[in-house]
Amino acid sequence: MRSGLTTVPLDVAAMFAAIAAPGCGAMAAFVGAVRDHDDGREVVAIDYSAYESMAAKSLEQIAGETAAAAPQLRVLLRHRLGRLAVGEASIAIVAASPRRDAALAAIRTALERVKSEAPIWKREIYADGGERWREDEPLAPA
Amino acid sequence: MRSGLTTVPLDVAAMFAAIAAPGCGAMAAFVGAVRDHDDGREVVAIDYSAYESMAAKSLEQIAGETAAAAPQLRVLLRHRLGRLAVGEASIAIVAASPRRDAALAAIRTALERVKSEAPIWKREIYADGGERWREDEPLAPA
Amino acid sequence: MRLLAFASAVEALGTPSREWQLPDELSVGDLRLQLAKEFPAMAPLLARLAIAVDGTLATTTTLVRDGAEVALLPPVSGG
Amino acid sequence: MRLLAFASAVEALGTPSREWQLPDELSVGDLRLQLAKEFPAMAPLLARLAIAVDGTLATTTTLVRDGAEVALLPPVSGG
Repeated sequence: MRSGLTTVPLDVAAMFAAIAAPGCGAMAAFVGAVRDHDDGREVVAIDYSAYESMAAKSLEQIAGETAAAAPQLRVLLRHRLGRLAVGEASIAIVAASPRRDAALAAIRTALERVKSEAPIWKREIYADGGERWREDEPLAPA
Repeated sequence: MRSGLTTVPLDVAAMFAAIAAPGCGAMAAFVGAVRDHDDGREVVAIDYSAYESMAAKSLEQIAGETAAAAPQLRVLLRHRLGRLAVGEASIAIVAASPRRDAALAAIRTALERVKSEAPIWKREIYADGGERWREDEPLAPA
Repeated sequence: MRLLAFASAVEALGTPSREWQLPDELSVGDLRLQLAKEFPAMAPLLARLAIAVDGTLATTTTLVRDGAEVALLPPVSGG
Repeated sequence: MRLLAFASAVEALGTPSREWQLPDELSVGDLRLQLAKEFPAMAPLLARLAIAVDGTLATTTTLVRDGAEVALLPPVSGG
């Protein structure tokens, strides 16, 4: 399994299995899911879209560079696109390492980088019928 | 699903499902698995044992107190006992929160507390036929 | 060049993708000025837009060749 | 009282669990002295052992009543 984009539901167990290694006793995961509210408005779904070719490269680069930060650290990072209902996962990041600190730091680092470096956008769909692009972070160079 | 001890394989996906909530967009997990080596010796399995009544209470208390640290934070924490082969998970901690920082901090906090507060021991079984209790952390009051 | 727009830039450009013929090779800085002229709805967005040329984030001095893929990228919100 | 041992304390006590009759209610501090006397194999471990009384970590002054469950707890290694 490679880091990148997908339109099907994210499977954290499969991602853990893909990075498990006999020398890695520590595994960490972060999963971002659609919340039912934002800024006080009730959210019913989010449409995720991306500049797909660039975002795919960006996710692979972030996973690769994050993994390179510590010996034997393994990182896998997948982002889902399309319309997601409340509770569905939009992003899953998993890391495996001989050391728990490295695994925990990796998921945080990768998440922060995705949020500013990957050309991915969400459009929130509200219960009141409104919709809105969220454009939060100026795109940063990798 | 409650925090505590189990003798059957840990299921992170089921634990995520158990703490998911429509208001919680951030979920984090830590999984500790049996490594194939320790201090340069090849490990083939680990026997986990516990002072079960006290450890069960301790895990529930750690999960509850960790969750109380932030609004809407939910934490579930399960430790497996018995003989585990290399790669099998001994502990799984999951957290869900409206905020990613709270979810990530929770799994780290709960993990550190388990390692010093829960009366649980591992006995490493080595490839060379030897065995050894690991007695690493003086038991700390909750 | 091929012009790609994303998120709120799609509405400003009126389409997610279009060909755009410009006389010469030009810098991304000059391209921004041309965009504001040709697509007035884009003008208020421009200060917030990042621009990628052939899939790589560009600076003001990056050159845009004929046939390049130029992407207009509002602030992002993945994760 | 019921004496429970875990990890390396099992070998030192010779069993994971046994009844142990002591004349009177005593403090955990005094209990440690009695343990060293009655189970010499336990003596070298005692400085590293935590002791729980009825499932709660005890201090030197905690009183051990007749019928209490007293657990001998080496440094732990869960996780």
